[in-house]
Amino acid sequence: MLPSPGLLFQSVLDGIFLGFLYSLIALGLSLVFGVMGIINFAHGDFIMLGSYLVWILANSLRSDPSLMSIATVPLFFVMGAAIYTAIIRPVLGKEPLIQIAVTVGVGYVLQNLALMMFRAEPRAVQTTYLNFYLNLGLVSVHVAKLISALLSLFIVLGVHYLLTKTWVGLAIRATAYDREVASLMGINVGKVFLLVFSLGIALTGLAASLWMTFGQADPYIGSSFGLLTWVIIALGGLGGVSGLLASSVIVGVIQSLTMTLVSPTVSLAIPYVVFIIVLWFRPQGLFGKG
Amino acid sequence: MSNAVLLEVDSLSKRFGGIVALNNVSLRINEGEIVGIIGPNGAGKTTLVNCVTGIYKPDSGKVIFLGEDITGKPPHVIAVKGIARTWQKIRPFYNMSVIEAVTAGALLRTKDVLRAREEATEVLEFIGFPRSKFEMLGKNITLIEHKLVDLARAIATKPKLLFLDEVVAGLRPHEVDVIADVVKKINREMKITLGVIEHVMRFVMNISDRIVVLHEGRLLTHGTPAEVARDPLVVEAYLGTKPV
Amino acid sequence: MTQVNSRNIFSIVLPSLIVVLAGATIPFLVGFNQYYVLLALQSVIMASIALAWNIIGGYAGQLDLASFAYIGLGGILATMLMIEHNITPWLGMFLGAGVSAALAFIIGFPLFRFGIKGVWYALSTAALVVILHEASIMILGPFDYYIPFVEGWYYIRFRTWENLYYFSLAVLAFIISLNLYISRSKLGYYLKAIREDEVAAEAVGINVRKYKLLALVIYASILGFIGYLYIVSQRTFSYNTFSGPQSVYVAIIGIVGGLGSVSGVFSAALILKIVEEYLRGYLGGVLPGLHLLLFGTLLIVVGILRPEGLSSLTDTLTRKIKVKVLRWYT
Amino acid sequence: MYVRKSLKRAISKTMGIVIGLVIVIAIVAGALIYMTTQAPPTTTTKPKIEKVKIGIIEPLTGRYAVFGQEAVDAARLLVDIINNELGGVSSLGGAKLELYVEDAGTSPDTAALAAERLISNYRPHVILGAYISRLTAAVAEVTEREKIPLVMDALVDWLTERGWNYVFRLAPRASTHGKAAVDFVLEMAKKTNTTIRTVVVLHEDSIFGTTVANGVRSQLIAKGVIPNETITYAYTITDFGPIISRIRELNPDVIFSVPYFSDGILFAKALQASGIKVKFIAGAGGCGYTDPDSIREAGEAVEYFTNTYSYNPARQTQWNKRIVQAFQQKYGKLPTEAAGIIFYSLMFVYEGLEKAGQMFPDDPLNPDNLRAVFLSMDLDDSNSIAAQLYPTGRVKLAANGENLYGGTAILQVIGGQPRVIWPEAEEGVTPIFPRP
Repeated sequence: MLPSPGLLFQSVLDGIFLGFLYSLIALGLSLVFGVMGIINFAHGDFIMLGSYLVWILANSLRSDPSLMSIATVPLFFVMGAAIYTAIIRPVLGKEPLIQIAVTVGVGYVLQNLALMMFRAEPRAVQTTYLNFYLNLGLVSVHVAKLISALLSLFIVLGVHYLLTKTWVGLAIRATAYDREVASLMGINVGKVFLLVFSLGIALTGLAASLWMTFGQADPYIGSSFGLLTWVIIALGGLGGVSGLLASSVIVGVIQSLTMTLVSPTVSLAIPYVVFIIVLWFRPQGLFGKG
Repeated sequence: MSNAVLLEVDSLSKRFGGIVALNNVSLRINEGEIVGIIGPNGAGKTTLVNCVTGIYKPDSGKVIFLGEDITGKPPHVIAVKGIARTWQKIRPFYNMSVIEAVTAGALLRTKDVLRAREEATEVLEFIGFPRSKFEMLGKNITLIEHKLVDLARAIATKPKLLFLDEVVAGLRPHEVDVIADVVKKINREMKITLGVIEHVMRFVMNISDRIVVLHEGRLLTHGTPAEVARDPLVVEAYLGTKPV
Repeated sequence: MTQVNSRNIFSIVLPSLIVVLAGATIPFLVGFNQYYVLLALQSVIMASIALAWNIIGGYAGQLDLASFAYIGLGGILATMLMIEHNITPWLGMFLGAGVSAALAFIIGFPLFRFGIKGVWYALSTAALVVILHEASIMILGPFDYYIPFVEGWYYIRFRTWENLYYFSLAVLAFIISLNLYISRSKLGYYLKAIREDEVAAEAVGINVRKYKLLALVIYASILGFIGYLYIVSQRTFSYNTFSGPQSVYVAIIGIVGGLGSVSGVFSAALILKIVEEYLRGYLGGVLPGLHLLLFGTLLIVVGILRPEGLSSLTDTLTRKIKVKVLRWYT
Repeated sequence: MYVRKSLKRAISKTMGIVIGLVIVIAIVAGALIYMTTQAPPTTTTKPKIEKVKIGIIEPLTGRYAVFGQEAVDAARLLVDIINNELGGVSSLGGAKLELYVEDAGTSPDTAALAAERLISNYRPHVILGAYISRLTAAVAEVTEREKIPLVMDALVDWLTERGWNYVFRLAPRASTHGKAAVDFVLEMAKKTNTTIRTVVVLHEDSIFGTTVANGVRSQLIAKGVIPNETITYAYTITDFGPIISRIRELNPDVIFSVPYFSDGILFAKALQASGIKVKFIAGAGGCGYTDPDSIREAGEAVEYFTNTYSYNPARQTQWNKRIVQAFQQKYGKLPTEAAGIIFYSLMFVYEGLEKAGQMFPDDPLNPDNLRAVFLSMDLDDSNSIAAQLYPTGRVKLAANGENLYGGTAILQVIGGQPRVIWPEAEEGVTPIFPRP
């Protein structure tokens, strides 16, 4: 049967909202990879960790998860710094395979820590102020998703501004472009790396608190984000925030459409098929320069 | 037979975005000679070698080796034809032993690993690499040793033509002399024609039969070391580009 | 003396011979206690998978995360043929190997053609597993088969585990020999050169694309062959056989063991499997996920302190033994 | 060179000798052990039986730990009751039950290892397990070989269709769950003369979810109601948005939903948020919605949802009340079906042992005798505790080990509490249909 325009429109809208959240998740990862060349396979698991933290806080304070970002962001920033100095810095020079191994190790640790502490049951936050739909005739908008989408967009653009308009951003981009030159220019590369990695982790903290407004925490959600986020980065091509946003939305919409119109099973596979094909014919990504 | 043309580069050009790295450069290298290729930074020396050895595809022009057009062929094919090169920035095999690394080169001409290893041993001994360090892993040897291994790896492929890209850069004077002797030996005893890219004048002037001078992607001049040294153009080019 | 060994078959066959003979005694030593035999069987299969990975990951240095794509494809094909058409796995396993090899070629050719390496290679292989997982559901529906009980060598399926164990042991021996052979052959030298520096490898006349593809196809066909053994040791198979986490786990064994070190990877596979089972048996109920937590930590430590992995230990050990044996006779 | 060659030969020769020796010794040793282990079982003279060993293999780690851990809790409680309150197996001279717990992990290979380990260490007389069909199949393979009766608490239909001789299942199979959900909804619809035009079947795509959903669909069709759409998803789903949109589009009167666990909570919350008016959401398959954990996590969202249960915690029989109370005292929560299945399965085993002591006094624990006993038992509330614990109050196993009277209860979340409303509602409770 043919889907109604309403349904199409609705599912595209869902996809876009999802896409913006993806872009927030992907941003931290692509920053770390783009600037430091570090391949963080534990990125998704940090979101998982954040979700549990949000769950504990929100349920004990009986308030909305999105507000918990006030706590999670700084906390994760510090944790990011700690992890950088303890685990990432030692492997900076080493070959990618070793770096991947280490971050995979971190992921394993986080996942099973969560399993040991919270067992396998999923945890959802009771009180959210945002978990309702606004009915706008043709479509209806899930407010929690709308808010998190807007917030994500806002943050992503904010980071974009930071990168392009501020001195720190200049330093970061210079480092990304060429470490030697940057350090010659008197930029403390070590500091930049520390900042970027901590920022990346902090962003996952934020993403987690937005996610928990409508999602839930279980030890394995990390993996559901992990690979997909990489797909988005690959499609976006490194560096450009605009590319990142575009590819996130594309992935979101593809998933949403296939899920509504074809089948949820297909929707899991499609992004990866697209990913591999794009990788073949545009290794620099859909929106990458070159 | 010593002046048969081995390599002929015919009006080769290579652009990177706006920058013209090679501008219609033509030169020839004869069998058996040592040709020094000099020029200030950004003169296009390395780009030239990269185009000849297939790392880059030239935008226009021809590369003819032993009368065969090899323009734009992939590096491994060109290596089979008989052109080898070393690297300005060493490309070491950290997790392979010295002997293994060189054997990998020698295997180009034989399937037999044992033969290849024996050849590798000979090459290493020939260039005077300390036998005691043959079994050492790449990550445990010094810079000059890396340079030697790099060189041995290239020689082991039994090339007719070998490009040395700043082989003595960053070495101490007495080490430079060591390499100089080795290079001469390679040319004389192994009958390998050499293209030597260099900054260190003392070194290149001392070993080369002929010198080719590149400047801003163009061929400035060429001749014997003595001629070139006297050439005002060359002097001006070097002075002109000296950082003030 | 490496020069000499590199020539003779002896140094290639001896280790696998020792493994087989030592392994063959285990069932006797444990008095045919099915629990230990099954544990040995599972360790042997895991070691085989990890050593197959060693060819693409250890020698060629490509972080392949698709091992269970090939195991699943080859294994499920062989098993289906057996269940549906009563075709013997002796044939099915080779067909499985062929199909997996074909898949590897179809995936690998463009990947290497377009120069995809490093993290992007890893990700595409990871994506391959997900795709097969979903694709299999689309084709077969959410399937979950139990291998009907048929016994005998025609099906390589038995009530007790010994026979399957011996069969797998033989396969492992072959894979060990293959690894040792490759590492001493031209292919091995070339793959290692590619792992170390692709550009430099090209420059000494190595057709990087060709040799990477060759390594990938060998690896995939071995896994396609093992697939049936893996499934029959599990007794059941489903779309979950295409397991991303398991594939990552294989790579982890390869890395913890030490890239390209046969002894290292071999012992890593055994140790991890046995530790896992010990923890399941004794702590499983108490602390869920503890063993994986330990693996994670181990992985981090190895990555930071000992990138060469267990091999740094095992290699010195094997060398010591060699030297000892030599002194004995000179 | 020459030296090296001779040397190698030397190595090879001695190596050969050494290895040869090792083998010979090993084989001899092994053979000896083998013979001793293979000594003929001494069943000729009847020994006094002090204890009966009961093994239980459940997933205690990983995704399925939720269920496995509660099942083990239940088993511990029952063994305690049987040994202390019922004084053990009287027909075996008051022999006590002894429980041996093993973790099945999350995959068939760990489950098989668990079974082998349990058997080689303790050789239980009866084994229970292993909740997840894939794990149970792996276990059954082993118990079948060793001729150890396996009482299964996994629900997927095909487990009893394998021609296995020593597997038994009291719990209602997956398709029965589907059927029950449909019967309940249609019955209520008739009672309250609610019209049902559009029906959607929504299920997670594991083999379990699919089997239950098939049960739902076939029963619907049998009753002349054609489901308008079946939506399948993986239980690892993280966002129901698109599916909600689809449902908004279809605007069904009734949704038959087979959740795994976490997806159920996600769906309930998404549906609540969407404000879509669905007359009724009937869960099937026992997982999610009505168990305390789900209610805790989903809160308001699952109010008035129902789910089929392999166990009826509110069944008003003497023993059921007693055991539920004991469970709550010991663990501080209502038993869900993971516990319930173990309740009646283990009690059935106990009553079987009693009967075996009378039927086969010479060799009561012989697997074939036990099988004969299990198949001969015909239990109802009047003559059996197990039956009192069972939703339908009747237990009689067919030749394939399946309970002929398999049936489920249906629970509804009313005021944040799981209440039994079908087949007969617990006192003071009336089913809410349709949802207000």
